[in-house]
Amino acid sequence: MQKVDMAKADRLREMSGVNTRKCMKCGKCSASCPAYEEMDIRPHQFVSYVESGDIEPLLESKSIWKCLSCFACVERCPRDVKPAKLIEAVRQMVVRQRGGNYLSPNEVPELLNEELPQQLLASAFRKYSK
Amino acid sequence: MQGLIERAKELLADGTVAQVLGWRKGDMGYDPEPAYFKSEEELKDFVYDAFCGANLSKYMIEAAKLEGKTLVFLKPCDTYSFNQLIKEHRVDRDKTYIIGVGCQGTLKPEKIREAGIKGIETVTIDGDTLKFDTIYGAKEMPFADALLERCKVCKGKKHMVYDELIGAAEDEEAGPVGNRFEEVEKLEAMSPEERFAFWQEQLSKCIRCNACRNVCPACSCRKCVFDSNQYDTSQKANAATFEEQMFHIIRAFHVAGRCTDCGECSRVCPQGIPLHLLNRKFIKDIDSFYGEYQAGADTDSRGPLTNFTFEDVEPSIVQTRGGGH
Amino acid sequence: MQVENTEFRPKIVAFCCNWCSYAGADLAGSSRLAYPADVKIIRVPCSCRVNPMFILRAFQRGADGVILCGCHPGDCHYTTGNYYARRRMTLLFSMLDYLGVENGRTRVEWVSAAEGVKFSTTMNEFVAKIHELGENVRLEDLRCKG
Amino acid sequence: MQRIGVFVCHCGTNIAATVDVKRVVEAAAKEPGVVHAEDYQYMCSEAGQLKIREAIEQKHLTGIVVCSCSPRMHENTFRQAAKRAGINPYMVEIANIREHCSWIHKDIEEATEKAVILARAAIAKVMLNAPLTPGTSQVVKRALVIGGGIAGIQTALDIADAGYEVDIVEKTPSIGGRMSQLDKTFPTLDCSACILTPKMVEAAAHEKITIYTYSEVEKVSGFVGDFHVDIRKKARSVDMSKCTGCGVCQEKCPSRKTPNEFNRGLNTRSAIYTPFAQAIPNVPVIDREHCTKFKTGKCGVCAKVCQAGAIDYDQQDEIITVDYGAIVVATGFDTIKLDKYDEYAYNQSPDVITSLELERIMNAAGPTKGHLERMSDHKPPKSMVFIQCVGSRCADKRGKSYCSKICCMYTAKHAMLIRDKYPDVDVTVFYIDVRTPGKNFDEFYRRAVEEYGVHYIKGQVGKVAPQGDKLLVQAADLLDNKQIRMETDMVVLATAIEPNPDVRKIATMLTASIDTNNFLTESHAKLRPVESPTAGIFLSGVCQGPKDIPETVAQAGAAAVKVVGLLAKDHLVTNPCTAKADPIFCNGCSTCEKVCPYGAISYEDQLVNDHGIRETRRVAVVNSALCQGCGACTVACPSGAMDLQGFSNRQILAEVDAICR
Amino acid sequence: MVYSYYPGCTLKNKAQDLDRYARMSAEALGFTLQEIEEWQCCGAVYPLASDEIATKLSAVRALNDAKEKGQDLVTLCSACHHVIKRVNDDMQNVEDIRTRANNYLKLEEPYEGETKVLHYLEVLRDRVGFDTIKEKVTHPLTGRKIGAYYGCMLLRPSSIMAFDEPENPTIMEDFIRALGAEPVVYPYRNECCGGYVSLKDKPLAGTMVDRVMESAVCHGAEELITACPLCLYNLRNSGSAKKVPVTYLTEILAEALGLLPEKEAEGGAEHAEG
Repeated sequence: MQKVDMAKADRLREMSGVNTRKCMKCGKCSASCPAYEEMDIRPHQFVSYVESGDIEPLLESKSIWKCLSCFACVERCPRDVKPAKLIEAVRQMVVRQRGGNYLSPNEVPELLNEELPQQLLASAFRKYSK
Repeated sequence: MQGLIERAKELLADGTVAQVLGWRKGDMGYDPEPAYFKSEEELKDFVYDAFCGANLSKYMIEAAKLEGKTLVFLKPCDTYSFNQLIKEHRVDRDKTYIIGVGCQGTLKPEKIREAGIKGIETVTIDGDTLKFDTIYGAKEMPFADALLERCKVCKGKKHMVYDELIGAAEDEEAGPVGNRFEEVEKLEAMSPEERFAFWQEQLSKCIRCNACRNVCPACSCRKCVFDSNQYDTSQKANAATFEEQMFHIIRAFHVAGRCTDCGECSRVCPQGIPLHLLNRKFIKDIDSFYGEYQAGADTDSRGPLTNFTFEDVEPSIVQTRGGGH
Repeated sequence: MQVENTEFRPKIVAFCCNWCSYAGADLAGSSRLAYPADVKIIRVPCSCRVNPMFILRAFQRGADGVILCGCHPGDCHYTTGNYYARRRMTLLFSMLDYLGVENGRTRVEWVSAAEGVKFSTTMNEFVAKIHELGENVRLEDLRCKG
Repeated sequence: MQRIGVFVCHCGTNIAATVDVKRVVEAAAKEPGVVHAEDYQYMCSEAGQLKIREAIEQKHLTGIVVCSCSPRMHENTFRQAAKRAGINPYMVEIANIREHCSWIHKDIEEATEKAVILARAAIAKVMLNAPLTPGTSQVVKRALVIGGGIAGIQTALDIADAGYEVDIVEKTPSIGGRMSQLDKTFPTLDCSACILTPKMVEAAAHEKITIYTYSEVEKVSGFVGDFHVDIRKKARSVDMSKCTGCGVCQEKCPSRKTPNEFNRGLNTRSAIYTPFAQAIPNVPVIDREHCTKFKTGKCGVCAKVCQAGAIDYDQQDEIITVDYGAIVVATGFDTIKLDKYDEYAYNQSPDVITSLELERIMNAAGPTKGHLERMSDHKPPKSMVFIQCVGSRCADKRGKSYCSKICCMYTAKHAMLIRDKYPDVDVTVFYIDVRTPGKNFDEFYRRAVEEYGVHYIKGQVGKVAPQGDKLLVQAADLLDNKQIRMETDMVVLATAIEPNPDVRKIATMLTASIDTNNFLTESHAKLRPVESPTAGIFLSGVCQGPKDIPETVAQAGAAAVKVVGLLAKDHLVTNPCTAKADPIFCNGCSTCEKVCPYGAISYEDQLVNDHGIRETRRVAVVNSALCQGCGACTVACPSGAMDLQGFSNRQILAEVDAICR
Repeated sequence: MVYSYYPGCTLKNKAQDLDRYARMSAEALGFTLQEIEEWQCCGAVYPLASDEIATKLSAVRALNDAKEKGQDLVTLCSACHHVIKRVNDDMQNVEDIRTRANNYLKLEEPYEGETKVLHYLEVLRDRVGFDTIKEKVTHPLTGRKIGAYYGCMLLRPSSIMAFDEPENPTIMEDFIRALGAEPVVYPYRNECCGGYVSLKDKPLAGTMVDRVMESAVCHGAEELITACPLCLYNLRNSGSAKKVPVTYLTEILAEALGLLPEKEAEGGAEHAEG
């Protein structure tokens, strides 16, 4: 039995500015997504999950760490739904919760290499942690 | 002036005209009034000086119904009104003989009074100075200080229509003097509250004497819409301010695009309401929205309110331009 | 629901041309696109039928906002009517603004017969604007109140 | 003194569910002048109308107000009811308490209050109504059809068969339109040309039909029954009376580099050309933009080879003016430009084509003589992908908000034809929804799947990437929840259709209403689907909305019937709501004349008795046959002398007062 | 012409070449990049959530700095450009963000998106002109087949970035052509390379880089250029497919303008560094 959390769904809609009702389920977001194969819940599903208030699986989904915010789904969506913004909102919801960070400073030294540009660290911290 | 009388006599004598429309001396020397002259005899009371502010164009509507031609003396700015009336088929050019007369600006007697000159017996204009014989002795004041507001921003000394010119300025081609929109701009720069207060104060002075309407050459309707039972607006007592606002807004609207900015409305208002500021606002807007337009400059162009372009500004410009510009 | 007495219920007159905007309002109706009941529509054949006198009269009688809707420029049923209306209203609104009347109380909007959505959003926006401005006191004739 | 009756309609629950009709009746009954007020379930019904009639007769009513649906719906119904009861039909006013009230409000209190106010306004107005009598105007017994596609041809044929003269104006060199470009038609797979060509020939041969090809409507004035239309006959540079249609000029023409519009630019044509073999008229035109003779002055080959001496380089455009009683718009459609959809690589690979281009490729007279091949290397494809809804159903700025309606069916047709003729070609269709309402339509689509083995995958394509000589298609399979990355040889885009862009210009000339998508608006979406709200203008085919061929032909016939109904009348009853000048107030200033779009105002010297003063005055006179009742003059008039009957100053002010009370 | 210039963190550190070549070329082409004082890191990703303000402030400071100088603001790194252009759009169009950002910053005059944000390429295209560049090229890159790699951040969302056609851009190809080389158009030039996931998710980044590389190679590219240090790092270091060298677009610009004597010595054959 799925747990419906409309409050969280509303919060996600508010944070992202996405109107999930505009989706016509054409799947072009998922068709465009370069990280699709790595995702357990797919871009188009984010929209329908939020629409139906089924938030818990999204918060636990690994997809939120896979989305690149490359905006291919946003650019190509025929209904102007902007799934990437919705995924970002879920990610924000997770990292803002205590202990929700996906990247901690302790991990960093071992991930570094000589050529690694600063912006990679900056962007990873932005995306992965509070 | 003598030249004008002589010429009028000639035209009466040779039958070119049946009557002469000009100004007759008043009792005080500063209060001439429009009058018809039918004969040489009557013309001895004819006068033309800086106190002859009255625009005679509108009288020509009635003159068109008289027998024979009428000789009329028009100052440069009066000719705009006359032209506009030709355009509107209200006067009969064929029954009119126009002598364009020169004008150095017309005067406002109230200003003389305000300058403390009272009990005037005679007035003489001596160059830049006004000289008075009063019961209190001789007095004088600068000519310019007694000018009507409208004449401070004279729109030019050129006659738009005439049969002959007498005493016209040599600098006929000289352009307008001063910025006639200065006062409008000052109002526009105020806050809406200030503007509202300003107009509230001004228009509440109105006593609905209809002097503005009666003198206005553009307000030439046979029967005014405010005298019509159609609008339930006919001649109400002035119990609240709106009636005046409505009257003056609609009056200004009805003459928009037709008003030549002759300033007669403000000249005759017994309450001193600056009515020309309403008309000038329309003129300024018309100029800036639809291109410069001077009513009465010709007899055949389309007025701005009977014309349009596909690209005209939208009414929302009033909101978007902000302030009152 | 009992409307509270203290709540400001604006009176709004909407002049709509028969061919485009009135039909647009009909479409808003048949599409059930809500807008506040404060808006009352008067049908006129064309936006060019609207005399500035009508607008001033509405304000005099206590209207808080007056909106004029017509066909889009170029689409007038009578070819050119809305072009004249556009000039007239531009000048009138500018004059009202000059007299110190809040310039949001008057509006012109072009709404086609197919624009039910636009009609509804326009009316919602306009009513919101009038709520912002509050009651019309500057143009109202106190004698006519009651 | 007026005696007014008020009738409040429940419209079933449409009104009564939100408006307390009883209270409206009570409030209306208290209004001055109202002597009768009642409500009824359906005022427009026979029984409802009878109630009105009885009340008029029994209470000696002079005018009535019906509080009901929009006057655009039933004003005429109630006017006729009033007329039957013996009062002037213009003594009727409608308070629109449905579209403008009950349907948009939820709160009963609010809606009822508004309904009462709307009723009051209508009562205030009707109190000032005066009986009006319509005049009559002439009907020119000739119709104009703009556009020579299947819609225009069918409309013209039906009008002509009813015995009326009809002219077709077509801007391209031949009639035939989009249908002539199609190969086969669904769901029967008839050859398009085989069923279209006989119609074209019939139209050309019909004694009542005149066809102006390579011509455009330039200017329209007048009104229903009497339109005046300027038609520009563009210079063909070929004398139609001399040309025998032998085609030698086209063969010999040395400039052959012009993209062939008929084949959607897939190949080229000569500068002197007829668009296709069955063109009507079979007379070529010289495309002056691309003709060497016109560009450089040197050439003249066509004139040399023409034995009939038909080539005329000096021909000029000619403008003719013709009067019509009715005009039908049948301007059709085009596919949208795909520049904004380059994720499908239309501009990057010649093997990505539109469905209309595929029609030409499949057609025996097309650029590949009917062989299915890739435009890049002319090899036959082994695999093909069809992408649905390209630019249709889009909420973004790139495409169209509507469903183009025909794509699902023609894609099934293409898929089926390809699998039939080339069974070794693998065909995959990516769809969002398959929409096949229509007789034998879904069966047709199912046959494509079941009998022909076309793969249908639910999910839109995200990207088409040319890779080597293949096209890499990246899509989602929503039902299997997987991403598909497949190679294919050709991609066909079911491109959205849009009204011909020229239609906006035409709509403006006709003052016909048009929507934001450039579809012409019908007078009523359900009940008057082939009429424009502008009287005398009718709609045929896709200019009104997406349609397939049978629907287009049906609508073309319907438009023709409406035209015939109009032309069959000897006179038209004119709108009596015309302007009228009061000679007492009129200044004769000529201001009103300047804003009248119909030239309906003139001036004459009249003897006027103004409260005892008798004098001759120049006053405005309105020609009521020309006046259409816009009211521009009434506002231009400073003295208020000009007023509009039915929408008089006093009436509108009374409404304003009632609303603001 | 003097432009305010926002280099960003990486250009001051790991991608100094990108910065250096850009400045050198600018001087050669007649414009100056004036680095704004005390700029702070833009954050490298645009904060998408509607309730994030603090993370946008450094961009607003840079924008306001340019506004005060009355200059357009030029950026080079795709990420900085993306962030700053989008924040600027927020400051123009999103009232809530504008008000709150101004409340934080307490500027003398509120910033309302007045500054024009330009990418270095936009300056080359719209202000200098590719034709002018073509004239100033002294060492044309004749015969080289160069693929442009746009990535995602320059182009999307197109409504805000308004940089080029998002699905079929041409600006870098025109740029390559101006330098005398042959541009190679390949469909994956606007697909994401994997960006920040390359830190923790090498396999995913690898898949994506491989797709880009395969597409480029398949269409005949012998080298790639990019504007983004992260893309450059990722394209060079992730994935397992056959690779072609990747350089910054400013490097080939400087080279074509004859500003790299060391390249001349090498005969312009070797570009790859990693």
